Amino acid sequence: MTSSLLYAFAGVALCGIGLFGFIRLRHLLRKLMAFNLMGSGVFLVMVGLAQRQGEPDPVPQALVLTGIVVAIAATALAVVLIRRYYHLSGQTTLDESPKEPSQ
Amino acid sequence: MTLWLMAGLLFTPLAWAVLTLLMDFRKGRVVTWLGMLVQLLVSLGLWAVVAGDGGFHYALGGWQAPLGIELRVDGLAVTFVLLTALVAAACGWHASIYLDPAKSWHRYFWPLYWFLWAGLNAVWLGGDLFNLYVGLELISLSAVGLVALGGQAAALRAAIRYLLAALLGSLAYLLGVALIYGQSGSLSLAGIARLTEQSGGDPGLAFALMLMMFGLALKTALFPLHRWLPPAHGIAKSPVSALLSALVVKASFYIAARLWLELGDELGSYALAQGMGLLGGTAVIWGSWRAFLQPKLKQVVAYSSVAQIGYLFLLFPLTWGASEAVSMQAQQGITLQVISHALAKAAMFLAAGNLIMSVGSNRVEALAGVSRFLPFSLFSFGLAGVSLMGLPPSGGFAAKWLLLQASLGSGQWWWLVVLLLGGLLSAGYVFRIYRASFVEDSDIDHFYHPPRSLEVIPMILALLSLGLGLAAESVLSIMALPFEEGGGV
Amino acid sequence: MIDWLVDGLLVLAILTTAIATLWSRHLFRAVVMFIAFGLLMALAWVRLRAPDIALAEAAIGAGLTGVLLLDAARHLGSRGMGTDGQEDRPK
Amino acid sequence: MMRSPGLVLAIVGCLAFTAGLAAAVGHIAGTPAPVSLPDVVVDHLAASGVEHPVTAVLLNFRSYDTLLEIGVLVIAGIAGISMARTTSLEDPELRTTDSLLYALQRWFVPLMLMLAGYLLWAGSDRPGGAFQAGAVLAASGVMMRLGGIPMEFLRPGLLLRIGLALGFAVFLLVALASAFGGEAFLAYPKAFTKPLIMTIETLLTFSIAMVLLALFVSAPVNQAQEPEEGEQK
Repeated sequence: MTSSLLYAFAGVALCGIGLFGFIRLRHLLRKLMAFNLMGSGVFLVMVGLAQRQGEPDPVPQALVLTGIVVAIAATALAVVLIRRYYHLSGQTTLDESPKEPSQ
Repeated sequence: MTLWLMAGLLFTPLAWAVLTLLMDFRKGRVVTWLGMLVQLLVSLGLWAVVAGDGGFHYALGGWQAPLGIELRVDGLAVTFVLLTALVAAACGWHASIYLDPAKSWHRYFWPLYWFLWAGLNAVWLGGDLFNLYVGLELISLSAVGLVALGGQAAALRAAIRYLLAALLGSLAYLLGVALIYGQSGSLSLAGIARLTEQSGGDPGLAFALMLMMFGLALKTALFPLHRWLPPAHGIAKSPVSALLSALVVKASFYIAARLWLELGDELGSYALAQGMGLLGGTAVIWGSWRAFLQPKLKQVVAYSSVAQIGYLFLLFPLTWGASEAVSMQAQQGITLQVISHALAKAAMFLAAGNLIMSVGSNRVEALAGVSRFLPFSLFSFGLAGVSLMGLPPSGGFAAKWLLLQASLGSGQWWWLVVLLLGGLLSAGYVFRIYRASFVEDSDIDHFYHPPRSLEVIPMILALLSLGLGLAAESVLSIMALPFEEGGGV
Repeated sequence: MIDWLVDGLLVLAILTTAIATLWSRHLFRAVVMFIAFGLLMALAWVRLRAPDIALAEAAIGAGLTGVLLLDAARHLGSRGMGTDGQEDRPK
Repeated sequence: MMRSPGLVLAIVGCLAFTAGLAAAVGHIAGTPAPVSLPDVVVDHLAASGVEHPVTAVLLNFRSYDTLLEIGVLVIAGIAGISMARTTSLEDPELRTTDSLLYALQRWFVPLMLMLAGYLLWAGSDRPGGAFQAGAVLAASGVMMRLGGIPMEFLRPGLLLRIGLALGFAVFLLVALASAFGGEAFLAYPKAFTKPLIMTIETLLTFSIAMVLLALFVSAPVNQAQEPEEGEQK
């Protein structure tokens, strides 16, 4: 077990936490943050697993850079959509009826 | 020659996206017409090249896989490139008349439309797992932008929901890619397929394949992950709905199918294959039933997409562990189903747009009496419906015939139930629209007449979908072409 | 040995801030936690010998996304407490 | 707290997913990768025109990914500004009188611009490059905007759209020219590889910053409706 692998397992945990948040949280900004956490987890798995021998591997590093840019593009677009949606409907969730907070 | 065609195919949509971004809607429309022509000619040229000489690998930047990205230009890919060119051109043509140039935000329709087209081509030709991810994101984000265009609350809601589902799907796919790269050290699909063939199955890779299948099924809106689709496809402008239903959902399915056919034998399992098929079969019945109940016209068509997508997932059980001949039949049937559904569903959404434009309401009851005023669009809708029901001589019939044979050939008779019931149910929701439009006691006597060209486009698509059954042999022949092996160590 | 300690603590801190991001009661605090998470991720990338990603994570992940979300959280919190009351609901 | 069946299902599902993923990672970690891509990258580094392997992968070996990825960014920018209904960026609410922010801005913005320049320049032989530089540039723009500097170029007009697409367009033109001049789409001619990559990176930095800034600016919503340019009131 190398320290890279430790980060890969941290990525696994992040994926789990992020997925749970993504499914259960209803506030859209929180969902978005859960998505970003999950994304970071995937990136950690990608680099940590590929570098398990300890040597840096430029290919997954480049892929993660690309992935980060795609993630910020999606996040920024989502923020624009969510803010405009809130402006028009006054809602911060996708629920049909804005009553009865469960969980 | 091939070099020019490939460069043209990859370059045109991206370049047109930039060009139309700098223009307003009217100028963008004229430029787009030119671009469609170029794209149609290039796609046709590439199709002819592959039909003549067989498929090949195309190394981008001159770097061979696994270092660089290789495109896989084979018969299936160019068939879908050509299908995309046809359907996207039809939808773009329709949009250029349908959309109101006076609304300032419609200028952004064209760049998003071209980016969408670029993403689709990238996916059909993609041979690199990560490149396919970027292509998927290109498609998803431009599709979300198209749904949100106009920015009304309901559209935004549907767009946000769509975006979240698409992002989760892509992330699951990317996680699978991360595992596969960790295991094999390569991103080239051809290379990975060769490696797994040598080393046999591997539980880590099998989990990766499952993750990718989940992500792609979510993006394809497979039951029960379909709930984002009807709002998004229902609320978008009709040409956009047509693009989304006809092409966008097929892109993620196409990747899933490619992965399955390359890696499924080693990494798949009977349970996974049957499970996917079962969900697909449920989607056919559930989607058709929901379509029958929808009060809004476009929701009917959107739920019909959920049902028709279900058929595609029969690919998994029908090819797993099946003999070469049966597997080929299933693949051909699914290919025909993709093509005929793309043509028919685009025709249906465009015709639905015309009908809604004509009566000024999107409710099914509001169609009362429309049969007297807009028989042409209604007729296109019906012809497309014939293909969805799977009646001869439509492409839908040819597809279901092949699937039926494959089911019997592999001894999985239970899929026959799905095929038969699905056809009957789809007849139900198509006739419901017809009945509503033939009601005579309508109190509205004023209908808006859309321009004639708007009515011609869905008719052409519907006729193509209908005629596909007759030309099925020649369309499918290109799939069996020899493919240059090698590439992607 | 000391390396393992650093890595272990860093991973622990990352997971803690991740959980805090999702389940802080106040949206604003959640976003602050998210920014902290981004900075810790940047450190993790340094430890993974990926300085390019570390720079990008600090600038994009923590910096820009953080500002974007802070701005949005302020906006969504400004008109009353939203309609779903995710923040102001007692535990 | 109510325990709904949905919650239980979500917990079980997420735990199963995490456990499966951990098992898969653990299993894969025990096997050596059959292909060692880092070695292949090192072998071809000399032919890539840059000395830093990550930059070589991003802008040469896998440049098609990068091209499409900038496309994704431009799409987000387009979709974002299509939502924008801002009157003017001189939003009085934003004009801060905070002296701390003012001082920060006074000192930080030039520093950040220098940092962006350095990152861009460093990219060819050490960590850094267009993305990081673009992000820093965008961040300094965000600061300037928070400080109330008008930045008229961010109005949703032609200038903004040119700025959004410039880096992408140049990248695309290089790709096309290399296809017609050389062997394949995106295959740079050997002699010009380094200057071409540097040009692309510089313009990408600028465009990435523009997109991110445009998305930041178009996020706030206000009631004002203003016809865009090219339209009469």
